[in-house]
Amino acid sequence: MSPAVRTAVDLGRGLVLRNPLLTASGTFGYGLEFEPFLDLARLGGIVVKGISPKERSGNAPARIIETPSGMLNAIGLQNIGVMRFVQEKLPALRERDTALIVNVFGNSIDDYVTVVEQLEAEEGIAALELNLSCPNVEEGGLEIGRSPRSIEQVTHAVRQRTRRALWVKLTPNVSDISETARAAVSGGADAVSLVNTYVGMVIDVERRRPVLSHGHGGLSGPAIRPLAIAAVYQVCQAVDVPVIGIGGIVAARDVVEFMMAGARAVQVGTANYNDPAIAAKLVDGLVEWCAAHEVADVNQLVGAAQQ
Amino acid sequence: MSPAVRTAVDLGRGLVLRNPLLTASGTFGYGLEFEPFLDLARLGGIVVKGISPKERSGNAPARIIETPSGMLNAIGLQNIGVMRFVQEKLPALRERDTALIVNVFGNSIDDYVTVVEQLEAEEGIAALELNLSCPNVEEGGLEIGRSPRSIEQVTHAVRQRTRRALWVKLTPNVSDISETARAAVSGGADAVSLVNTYVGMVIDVERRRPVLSHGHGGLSGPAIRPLAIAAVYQVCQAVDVPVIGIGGIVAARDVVEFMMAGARAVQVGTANYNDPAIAAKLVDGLVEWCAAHEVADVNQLVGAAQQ
Amino acid sequence: MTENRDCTVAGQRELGEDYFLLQVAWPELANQVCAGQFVMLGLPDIGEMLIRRPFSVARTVASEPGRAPCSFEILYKVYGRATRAFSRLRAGAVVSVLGPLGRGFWLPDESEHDRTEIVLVAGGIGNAPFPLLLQQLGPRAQHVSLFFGGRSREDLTLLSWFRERCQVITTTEDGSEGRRALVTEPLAEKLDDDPNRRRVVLACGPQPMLKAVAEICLAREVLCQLALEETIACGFGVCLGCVVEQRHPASEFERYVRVCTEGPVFDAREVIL
Amino acid sequence: MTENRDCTVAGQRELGEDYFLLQVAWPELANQVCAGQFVMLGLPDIGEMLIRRPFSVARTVASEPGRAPCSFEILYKVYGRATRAFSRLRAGAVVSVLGPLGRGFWLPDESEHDRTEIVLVAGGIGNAPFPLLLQQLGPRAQHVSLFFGGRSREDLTLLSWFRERCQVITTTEDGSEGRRALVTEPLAEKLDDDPNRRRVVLACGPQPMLKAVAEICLAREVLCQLALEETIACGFGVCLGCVVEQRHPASEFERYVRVCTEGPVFDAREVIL
Ligand SMILES: Cc1cc2nc3c(=O)[nH]c(=O)nc-3n(C[C@H](O)[C@H](O)[C@H](O)COP(=O)(O)OP(=O)(O)OC[C@H]3O[C@@H](n4cnc5c(N)ncnc54)[C@H](O)[C@@H]3O)c2cc1C
Ligand SMILES: Cc1cc2nc3c(=O)[nH]c(=O)nc-3n(C[C@H](O)[C@H](O)[C@H](O)COP(=O)(O)OP(=O)(O)OC[C@H]3O[C@@H](n4cnc5c(N)ncnc54)[C@H](O)[C@@H]3O)c2cc1C
Ligand SMILES: Cc1cc2nc3c(=O)[nH]c(=O)nc-3n(C[C@H](O)[C@H](O)[C@H](O)COP(=O)(O)O)c2cc1C
Ligand SMILES: Cc1cc2nc3c(=O)[nH]c(=O)nc-3n(C[C@H](O)[C@H](O)[C@H](O)COP(=O)(O)O)c2cc1C
Ligand code: FES
Ligand code: FES
Repeated sequence: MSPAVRTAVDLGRGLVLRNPLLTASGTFGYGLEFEPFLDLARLGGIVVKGISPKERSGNAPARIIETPSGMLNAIGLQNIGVMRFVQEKLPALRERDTALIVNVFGNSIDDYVTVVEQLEAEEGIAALELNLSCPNVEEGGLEIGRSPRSIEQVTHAVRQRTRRALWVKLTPNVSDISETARAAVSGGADAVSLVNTYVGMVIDVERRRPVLSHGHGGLSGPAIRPLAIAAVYQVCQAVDVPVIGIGGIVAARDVVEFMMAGARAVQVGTANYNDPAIAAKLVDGLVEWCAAHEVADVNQLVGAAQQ
Repeated sequence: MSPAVRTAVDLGRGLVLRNPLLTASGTFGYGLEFEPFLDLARLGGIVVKGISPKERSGNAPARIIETPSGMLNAIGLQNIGVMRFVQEKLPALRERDTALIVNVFGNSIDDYVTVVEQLEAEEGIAALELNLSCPNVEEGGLEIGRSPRSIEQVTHAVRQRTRRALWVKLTPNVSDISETARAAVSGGADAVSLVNTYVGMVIDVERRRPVLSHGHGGLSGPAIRPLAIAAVYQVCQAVDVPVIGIGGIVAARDVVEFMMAGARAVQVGTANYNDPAIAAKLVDGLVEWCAAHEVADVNQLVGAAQQ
Repeated sequence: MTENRDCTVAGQRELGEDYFLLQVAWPELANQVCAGQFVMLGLPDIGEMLIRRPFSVARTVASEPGRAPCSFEILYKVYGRATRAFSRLRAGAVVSVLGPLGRGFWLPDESEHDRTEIVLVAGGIGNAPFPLLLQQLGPRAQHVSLFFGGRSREDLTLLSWFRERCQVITTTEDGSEGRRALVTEPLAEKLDDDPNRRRVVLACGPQPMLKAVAEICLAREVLCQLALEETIACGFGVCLGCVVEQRHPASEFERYVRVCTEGPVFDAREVIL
Repeated sequence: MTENRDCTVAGQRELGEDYFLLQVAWPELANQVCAGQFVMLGLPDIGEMLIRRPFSVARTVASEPGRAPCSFEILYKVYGRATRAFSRLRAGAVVSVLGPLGRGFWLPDESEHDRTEIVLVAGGIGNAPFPLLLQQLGPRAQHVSLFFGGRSREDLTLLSWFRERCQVITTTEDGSEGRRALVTEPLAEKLDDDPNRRRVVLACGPQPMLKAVAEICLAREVLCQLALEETIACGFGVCLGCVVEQRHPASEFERYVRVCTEGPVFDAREVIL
């Protein structure tokens, strides 16, 4: 490891992360569960499980199934709700020396506003990430995230109520992700994160029905990485705010690939299950890659593959 | 193999295939190249490489790259053009005892009409498949296949000029594939085939640029199978015409999965490269599966997993 | 303490067709794991296996009798991609292991043991967690009964090992070993035989067997613990993928519990199968 | 005739770090393959390897001297996922093979042989197609010169085998074997030495080496054949993924030619590198 490589990245609105490695919402619990495996202070930041106004019990099982180089899930956004999050998780989390990003979701503009208002007075939150894109819950993020107009409305409504850095997480299940990215920016987003999962389904041919009780689910993992890279590459040409790349990262090479496509930071998701210390290992791997390639500052990677 | 399993499937407009196994356009050449490896008469039919009004030399290399459980390509629709196809390939193809489906593409309505008109007088073509969806060629299929209005227009224009069975092949790179499927049907399609490839990109981190000379390409293979299954499942609920399922088929189990999702027939693509005899093996595998599960007619599988 | 480690394969033995016994070197885990707990097993290259697989710890192994164990064993059946890949591992190979995980069987403490009979029920590869249980019971194991059923004789792996340590009642569906019956048949007879005996039934096996065992026990008010299976992605409680439904949730929010964390062993009264 | 087969691995030998020699049983192929032709090699389970990989046939092997060959060998270097998986194969394993494929080197016929000197140029693993070439030349091989370069001595696999059969001139970048130089240095000297000698240069190796060899030969009007590499998906001409650009296409449509079918060996004058 070369201490000479500068790793800090600026995500706008004054938020500078120690390094570009974040953990993706829903794949890192509330962060504290990973402390036996890694030092949270090694990471650029953590994005916690999506929070809704009220607690939710999620979908009936089965909720997950492996696919070729991927994983399909329909957890149904099970979470403890904003109140318990503030009471039970936040006090410990804000003691940790890492940027805390709270992922927020809802079924309506009101839901988003409710959560954000309840969080606004709390210390120790570096940014909010709006999940407008979850394909799992009926009448949920799905519709909002596919409509540029709705994206702009929700983003704008939240923007009015927070002084914090505001990220909008985009669904890839759209005809033109540049358009939805622009809608988020014009609504006031400081950064966009992409991608969320792709709508998929696996059928149990013996039982003649979808494996997941919910029917369809969201596909993540290395299978979607080429799709996510294309989305990041394209969005970077469409908007001027920082882009956070997500999708199928399992190795330092993948982090470099996302950054060269234009991402200022990345989030690692499904891979956390395979190796709960992977996010910290990727920080080391990124620094080593840069040192070996005589890259003095990770920001030099950002967009390097853009023509 | 049980001869007791009935395999014939009806794809509309009087076109009955011997069995539901087709080969996907662009992955099976002009069919004849596979004769050293399998008997074309074993298949339900073959879909030949996309034909345009004029011959095309395609994109500069590199044109392909492997991805996790998938393959990214940007061939650029290299083909010999409709005239040479009719002169050089069709005479031999029409002698073969299998349904011949000609895949057609163009950059404009005129292009499609030109090809279809030149084919109309020829004997031995069972159906036309319109590729409105190739993500590889600038100003190409891309735009047409993402706009329901354009889909309907092209389909309608071609419908006026052919008495043949007309299939429309849908791109999955849209917000709502049910909507584009309905557009194809209202334009006069007898069946819809889905999915074409997903827009993806791989970056060569050593050379700091996309691996493919074209930049982005189309993702195929098992990585996309869960996405294709979800698309087929959804489209089957939106339209009444037969649906032809495509995406990541490598085993008989996958054929059954697509049929249970609602597909009346399937196309096998990338897997032809790995095993040039796979399409025939899948016919056997499907029949064996049905025999082992006491399914007397493959049509009983169609939509079995639909609620 | 749960840890994530790359471990060396100490050896692998084939137990008849499709069954394998894999020995993994990890002394600390072998010394603290309880019967019914599991590990996540993967290959060190994440590109070869994105999602690891859960396996019960079957047994622990010491280098010499009387010494503390230095490795643990996994007893498994080849089903699909992952188990096929594991079956090719040889001594010296490296696997990635997360463990110990979950809540194992809870046993009557020694003072109560004379008064409580332990009855094990295993269906096929469901015998996997029981060797460790018998090891941990030591000499008390001889009073334990194991009802062990399978399709055929080949499914009853480690049978002679079990016979040396406890009372074994076998059944097979094809009659190739023991009674030709489902394992629940002799189990029900046993429970009816001496209905007032204080007992605890510990069961592991396919879902339909567990369901039948639970019904038999609940009907007779016999305590019953079930080792459940659900698809496991993380194994340590964060993905929320592995839930089962609770019978009497305290609130709507607590409707589901995680097999990997609250289980895999549950009281049969707690869960809806 | 090109065929697709599941074949048995007859054996595998490690040739120093990262280099392997894999022997595959397929008598018919071994008897008809020409130097420079290749096969697609995969695992029988498509789930483990979607896209097979191209490898030159390096050598053929007979069960006894004087007999017809019964198997062929592949000489390869471990780069990534596929080659790592192949390196684990042992005798008895099954691989899926498609071949023989492509157009190999074309040689001056026997009558012309006395007048035409054959010069081989290999960079690193680019030596792979040349053992077969020497086998096919038989006693004529002793007049052949092989310019064989690598980073270091370890890259010059099968060196003593080559030395027994032809004239070998070695270079390494680190000087651990032969001259410390790029292989193109002694090659250029050789060509300049006796400029009127009729020669044909056959080259295989990394792209920059091929480019340099082509320039050296074209500048001196020496015939030169290059074994090219491009990503190969099908290997038999249908995916159109493996093209290179032609120098003088007959029409815009013929701008690209397929490495797997029109190549992998091309006349240096035909292609743009
Ligand atoms: C707590 C627990 C303990 C287990 N202990 C043992 C044991 O000791 N010995 C043994 O042989 N088996 C055990 N299993 C089952 C074992 O995990 C599966 O057989 C294995 O995952 C199959 O993987 P595969 O790739 O070979 O099969 P696949 O082809 O992936 O699937 C075959 C079947 O295995 C099951 N399965 C697949 N992936 C998972 C997963 N991530 N989690 C759970 N189930 C899955 C599914 O039912 C699937 O239909 C246990 C399962 C659980 C939940
Ligand atoms: C006609 C031909 C003959 C060859 N003969 C030999 C030989 O005799 N011995 C030998 O060691 N190598 C040979 N190669 C190269 C060999 O195919 C690659 O080293 C191998 O594919 C690497 O696979 P991998 O999964 O280990 O590496 P990967 O991790 O997939 O990639 C490493 C590099 O290998 C190359 N590569 C990957 N996939 C392919 C593919 N499908 N087709 C072509 N190149 C690919 C790419 O340059 C890539 O950057 C030959 C290539 C060609 C085109
Ligand atoms: C089990 C699971 C749960 C998830 N839950 C959430 C969530 O609550 N909110 C959210 O924005 N994204 C959620 N995601 C999406 C991930 O944050 C990420 O966008 C996606 O998994 C792609 O990244 P990956 O391929 O690295 O996993 C979830 C993903 C998984 C696999
Ligand atoms: C190399 C390549 C070329 C293709 N060319 C065409 C084409 O010309 N026309 C078309 O409609 N689809 C084309 N396709 C898409 C396939 O027909 C198919 O829709 C896609 O590959 C998904 O199926 P698969 O996962 O089984 O490969 C091509 C795919 C590949 C991999
Ligand atoms: S497997 Fe992830 S919570 Fe249980
Ligand atoms: S590799 Fe498919 S055409 Fe050459």
